[in-house]
Amino acid sequence: MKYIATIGDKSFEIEILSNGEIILNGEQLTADFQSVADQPIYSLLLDGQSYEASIHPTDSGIQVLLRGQLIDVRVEDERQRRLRESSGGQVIQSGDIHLKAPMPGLVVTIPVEEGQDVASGDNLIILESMKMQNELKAPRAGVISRLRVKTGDNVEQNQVLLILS
Amino acid sequence: MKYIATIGDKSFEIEILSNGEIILNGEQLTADFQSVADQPIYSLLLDGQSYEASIHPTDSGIQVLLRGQLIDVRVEDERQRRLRESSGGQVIQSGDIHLKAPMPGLVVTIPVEEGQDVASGDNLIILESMKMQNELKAPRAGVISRLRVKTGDNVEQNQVLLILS
Amino acid sequence: MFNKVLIANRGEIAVRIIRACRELGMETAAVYSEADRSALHVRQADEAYLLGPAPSRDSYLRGDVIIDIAKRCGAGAIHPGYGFLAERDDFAQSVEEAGLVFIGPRPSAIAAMGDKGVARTTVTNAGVAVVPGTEGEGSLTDEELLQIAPKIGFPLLIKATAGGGGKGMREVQSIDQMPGLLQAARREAESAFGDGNVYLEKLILNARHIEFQILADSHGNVIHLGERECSLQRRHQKLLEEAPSPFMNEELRVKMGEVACTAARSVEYLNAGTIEFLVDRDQNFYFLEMNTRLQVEHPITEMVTGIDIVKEQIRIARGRKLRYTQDDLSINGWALECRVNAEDPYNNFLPSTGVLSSVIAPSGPGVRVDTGVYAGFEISPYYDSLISKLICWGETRGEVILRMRRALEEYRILGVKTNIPFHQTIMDSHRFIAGSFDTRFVEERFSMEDNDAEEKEDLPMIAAVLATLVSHRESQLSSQIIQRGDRDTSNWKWVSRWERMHR
Amino acid sequence: MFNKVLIANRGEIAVRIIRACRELGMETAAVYSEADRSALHVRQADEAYLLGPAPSRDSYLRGDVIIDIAKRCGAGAIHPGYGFLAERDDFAQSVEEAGLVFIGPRPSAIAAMGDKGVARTTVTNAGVAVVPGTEGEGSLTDEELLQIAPKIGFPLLIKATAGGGGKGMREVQSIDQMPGLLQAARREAESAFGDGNVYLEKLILNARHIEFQILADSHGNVIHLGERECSLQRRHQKLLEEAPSPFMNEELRVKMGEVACTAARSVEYLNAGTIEFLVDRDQNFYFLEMNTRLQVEHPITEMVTGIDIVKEQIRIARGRKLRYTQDDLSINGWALECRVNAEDPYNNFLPSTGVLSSVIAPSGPGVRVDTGVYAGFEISPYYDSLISKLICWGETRGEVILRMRRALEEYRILGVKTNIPFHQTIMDSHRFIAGSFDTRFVEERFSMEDNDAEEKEDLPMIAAVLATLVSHRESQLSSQIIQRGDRDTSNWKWVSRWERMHR
Repeated sequence: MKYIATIGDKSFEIEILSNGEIILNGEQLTADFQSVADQPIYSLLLDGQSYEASIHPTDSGIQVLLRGQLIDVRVEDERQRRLRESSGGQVIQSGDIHLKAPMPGLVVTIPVEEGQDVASGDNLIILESMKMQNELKAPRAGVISRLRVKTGDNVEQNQVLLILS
Repeated sequence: MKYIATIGDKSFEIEILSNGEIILNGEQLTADFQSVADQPIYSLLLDGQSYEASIHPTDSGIQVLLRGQLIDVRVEDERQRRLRESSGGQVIQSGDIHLKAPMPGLVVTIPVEEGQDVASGDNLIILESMKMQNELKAPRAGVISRLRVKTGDNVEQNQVLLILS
Repeated sequence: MFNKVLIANRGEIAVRIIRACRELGMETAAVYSEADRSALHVRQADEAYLLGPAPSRDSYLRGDVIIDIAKRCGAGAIHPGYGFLAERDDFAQSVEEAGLVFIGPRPSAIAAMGDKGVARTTVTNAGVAVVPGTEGEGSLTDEELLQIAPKIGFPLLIKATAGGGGKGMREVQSIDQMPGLLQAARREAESAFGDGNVYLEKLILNARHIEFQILADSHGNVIHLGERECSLQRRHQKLLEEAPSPFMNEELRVKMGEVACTAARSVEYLNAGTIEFLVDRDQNFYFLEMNTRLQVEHPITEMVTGIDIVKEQIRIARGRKLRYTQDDLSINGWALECRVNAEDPYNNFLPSTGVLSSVIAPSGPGVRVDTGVYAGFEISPYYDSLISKLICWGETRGEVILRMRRALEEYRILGVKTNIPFHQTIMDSHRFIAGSFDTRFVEERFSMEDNDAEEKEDLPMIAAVLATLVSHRESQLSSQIIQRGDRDTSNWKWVSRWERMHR
Repeated sequence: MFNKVLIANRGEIAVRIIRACRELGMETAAVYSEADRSALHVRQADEAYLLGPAPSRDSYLRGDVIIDIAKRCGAGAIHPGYGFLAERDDFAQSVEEAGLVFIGPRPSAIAAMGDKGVARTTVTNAGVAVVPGTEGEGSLTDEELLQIAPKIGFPLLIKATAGGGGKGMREVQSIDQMPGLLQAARREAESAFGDGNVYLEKLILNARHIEFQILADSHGNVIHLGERECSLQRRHQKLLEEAPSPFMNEELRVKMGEVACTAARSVEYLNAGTIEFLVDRDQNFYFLEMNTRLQVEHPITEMVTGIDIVKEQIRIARGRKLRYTQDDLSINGWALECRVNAEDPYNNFLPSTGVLSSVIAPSGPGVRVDTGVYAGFEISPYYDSLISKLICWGETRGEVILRMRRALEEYRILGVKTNIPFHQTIMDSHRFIAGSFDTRFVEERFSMEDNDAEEKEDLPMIAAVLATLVSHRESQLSSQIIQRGDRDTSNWKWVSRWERMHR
C-alpha cells in the first residue's frame, strides 16, 4: 500500500509492504511498529533506530509529538491524492467554523457581537479555567454568525461557543 | 445489612447502613469507601481516618494488604453464619486439593510419587521460574492421588500439577 | 507542642508537606473539596476531612471551616502551603486565636509584606533599595505623576494599580510622550479592572528575577539559603527555575543575601520566606516583594543545600533553633526545576483538563518529581494547572541541563496536554544554555518553532513514517470491520475507536 | 574514542546505563529478547536490536550475536551491566578482539577473580586475609579434610563445591562429628548437583557481609568509595543494603578500604568493582570474593558520595583519569536500598508474574527509584524478579529509615505480588533499627508475623471493615445483575468481574 505523507511543503512517499518492511523515498527499511500498553503512544524500530511518539488525530490530519516537537502530518493514499489533485489541489474551506470550548470554564468576556467581522487572531471569547484567563482567538477571518453563550455562562468542554462564517 | 467479619479468633460485628454509615461493634461511624482508578485498591475514610488497602478474594475469604500487613478476613452475613453454626461450626474440608502452579515455569524435581502419604509442609514439586528454584509445599497432610506433570515439563500459571486427597 | 499537622492545601504541595510530617513522625490531617476525594493527598494523609464543593471559595479558601476541623481532629498546627490562604494575615491571626500554631510567619509580617506600599516603606527604612517608582503611594493625579517622573528617570513604566497581565501597562521613553500614554493606560485599566489608578515604575533593562530563600527561627536567627534564578516567566508565571543563578558571583551573593536577611528582620520575620529582587545588567539590585510562605520552587534550594526546607519549617514552628548558621551552608552543584503544567504550548498555553490515562515519571540519579497526581486521576478545571515539578540536580550546570533533557524525554503523561515540549525546547535553546536571558526572554525572544536542537533534521521524516503507519493500521482495522459485514456503517467504527483512544 | 555504547543487558540496569550515556552525550544501542520488545530499555535507547527468543541462553547470553550487532551498528563499546555476560572473561576477551571497548575490567582480572582458588591465592599473596578454609584447593579426600580441619579450627562449615542454596552444607562443632557429617554432605551434594565434592570453611560467628566499592583507572589510580552493608540476605540473595554500615568506624573503614584497594591492584584491576568481606564481631575481616562488575546496589554509594558510578565507568573506559583522589571523598549522610522483587513474602517468597496494572512510585526529597518497568508491562518468568530498587537518602540513619518507611507506604504496584511488605516489616524491626543484625538474621531470626510496628493494634479491625465493605458492594452488584433478569446465571457475573479485576 502506497501513501504520501505531507508536512508543510515536504512530501514523503511511503509504501508499506506486508512483511513488516516499508519503502521510504525509495529505500527499503524494516519497521517494527506497535502501540505501548494500549495507549496512544507508539514505539517504532526503523532499521534498529528506536523512536517513540504520541500520536493523535486532528480535524486536518495526524499530530505526532516526537522528541519534544509537534509535527502535523497529512497522510493520503494514492486514490485520495488523485482525488485532491483533480480538484485542483484546493481543499475547499467548508463554510462554518464551530468554535468549541477547549476546556470547561466560565465565560468572562465576549468582545465580539453577532454579525461582527473579525480578522484571524482576533479575541472572540475570554474563558476562565484553572485560575487563568484564556483568550480564544479566531482561527481565520470571517463574520460571527451566531453567539451561543453569554458572559457568566459555565460551559462544558467541547461545547460550541459561537459560529464563525 | 449485618455482617460478621472474622480474623483468626477475633470477630467483628459490622452493620452497613444505607446512608454511608456503619455500626462497628456498636459504634456508629461514617464510612466513605471507594476503589481508586478502577483498580483493586480501596480508599476508606472512616470517621476521617484515611486508610488504603489492596484487597483480593481468595478461596477461603478476603485478603487485605494494609500498611504492610496481610490480613485474612472471612466475611459472613447472618444467614451464612447461622448455616455454618447449625452445622456444628465445622467447615467440612472438601476432599481434594488441586495444587496449581503459582507461576509459569519448569518442573525440575518431583520428590513424591502417586499414592505417597505426605505431611503438611512437605515439598511436593520444585518449579524453576525467574532463575529461582521454588519449593511448592503440601498445604495439609494427605495422600498424592494423582500426579499431572513430570520432571522437565514446562507448565503454565494455574495449571494443576497434582491432586492431594 | 503539636504532633498532628493539618495541611490546608491540595496537590503536590500537600503531598510534599505530608511527606515531611511523616518523616518527622507527625500525624497528618488532609482537607479536600468534593473534586478531590481521590487526590493523592487524601489517599496519603492519616486523616482527611471534606471541606465543601469544588470551587476554592467553597473549600480551600474556607479558613473558618479549616480551623474548625483542626480543632475537632486535634491538629495542633496548620500548614498553609502556597496559594489559597497562605498569605492571608487574617487567616494566620484566626489560627493563632484558635490556639493553634500557624506554620509560617507572624500575621503582622504577612500584613506588612502583603501591602506593597507598607512593604516598600519598611524595607526602604531598613536601608534596602526598591525599584524606584510610586507604587503603594496611593492614587496620584496625572499632574503629580508628571512631576515625579523625571526623578525616577526614563525609560519608565506606567502600571495599573489593580493590574496584572500587562493590562494598563505602557512603556514611556520621555516626558513628552507621557500625558498621552497616561490617558491610554488609565482608560485600559478602567475597562479591564474598573479602576483607572496607575503608578510609575523605573524600567529595569535586561532585568533578572532573582530571589533569596530565608529561614528565620523564633530565637532571632535569620539565615539565607542562597538564590534562585526565576527569570523564565510567561505572563508573570514562573516556568523554570534554577539554583544557583548563572548570573551570580560569590561577592554579589553575600551582598544580596545580607540585604535579604535585613529585609526579613525589618518585619521580625519568622519561618521560611522569600525575598524577590530585580537585578539589572550592572548588578544593581532592587527589592521587589517578599513572599511570606513556602515557594513552589523551594526544592531546587533543597537540592543544592541538602536542607529539607519543609522539615525546617515544622521545626521552627515547634520553637526549635535553626540547626544551621550562615557559615554552615554551602552551595553544592546545580539544580533545575521545570514546572509541568496541563497546558498546550502549541496553542497559546491554553489549560487542558481530563483524566490522566498513563503517567511514567522519569527517575534515576539526580532526578526528583514532586507531584499530586497519578494515572487515573482527573485534572479538573477548578484549580491551577500544575501537574508536577520535575527537579534535577547535577555537579555542574552543564550536567544538570543534560540530565533534565533526558528526564523530560523520559516523561510520559497521557490524557491531557502538557508543556513538556516547551521545556524541551528551552533546554535546547542556545540562549538558555549560555545563561543569557532575562524576564522578557520567554515572551519576546522565544518561540516553540525556533528550535535550536541539533540533529533533528530527520524528525519530520520519522513523523511522516509514524503517521503513515498509524493511518495504515487504522484503515486495515476499519476494512476488517467492513468485511465482517458492517458495510453500511462505513468506517465509523474505527473512527470512534480511534477517537475513544484519544479522548 | 567511542561515542555509541551497546548495552548488553535488560531491566533496570539497562535503563540506568542508558541514562548515564545520555547524560554524557553518548548514543545508546539496546538489545532485547522477543519477550522484551516493549521493555523500557528498548523504548528509551536510541537504537534497539532483537537478539532472539525469550530464554537468556537464546538472547542475553548470546555474546557472539551481541558483538556482531555492536560492530554492525557502529557501537564502539559494550557495557555488560550485571549478571548475564558481565563476569565472563571469554566474552570480555571477544569484545576486545573485535576491536571494541569492554566497559569493565580486563579479561585477565575477570578470570583471576572468577576462579575461587586463584582469587584466594592471588589476594593471599598480596597480604589480604581470606576466610580460612580449603575452597579452591581442588577435590580433597575425607582423610585430607580431616587432617586440615583442626588447622582451620571449629566451628567450621562443610560446603558443596558445586553448591549454593545451603544444599550439601553442614555445620561442624568438633572433629569427632566430622566423618558422619562429611558423608551426609557429600551424599546431599551428589544428589543435588551430581557432584559430591566438598570443601571446608571457618564458620564466622555473627558475620556481617560488608563490601567496598572500587574505582580504578587505566593510569594506575585505585580508590575506594567506602563500604556497603549487605548482611540482610535470604538464600544468599541480598534484599536490602545500606551505606555506610552501622557497624563501621572510621579506623576500620580506612583499614578495610586499603586492603580492598590492595586486592584490586593484585589483579591490575580496571574500572568499577566490589570487594566483598565477611566481618566478625571482633572486627576481623576476611576477603570473600571480588565482583568484577557494576553492582546492583551501587546507587547507595552514589547517594552518599555524590559520584555517578556508571558515568565514571564510561569515563574510565574512555581512558580518562579518575576525577577524584581518595582524599577528595567523604561520606555524606546515609542511604538505604530496598530491592523490590515480584515475590510473595507471605508464601515462601515465590516469584509472581503478570501484567502490572498500576504503578505509583514514591518520590519527593531524598527518594530515587531505579526501575525498568511501567504500568502495562508484563513481568515474565524468563528473567530475575527484580522490579525496581527503591533508594532513599537522609542526613542520618534515623532520618533515612523514616523516609524509607514513608516511601514504601507510598509505593503501589498492582498486578503482581511484591516483597514490599517484607521491607516494611524490616523497617519496623527493632533489631534492624538498632543495627544489630548479621547475615543469618533474615533466615533465622526474622518472621513476617513478628511485627514490631507500633500502634497497629487496630489494623485487624480496619481490615475487617474493608473486607466487609467490599463483600457488601459485590453482593449488591450481583443482586442488581440478578434483578436485571439474569436470575439463571446466579451470581457468576460479579464473580467473574471480581476475579477479572484481581487477575
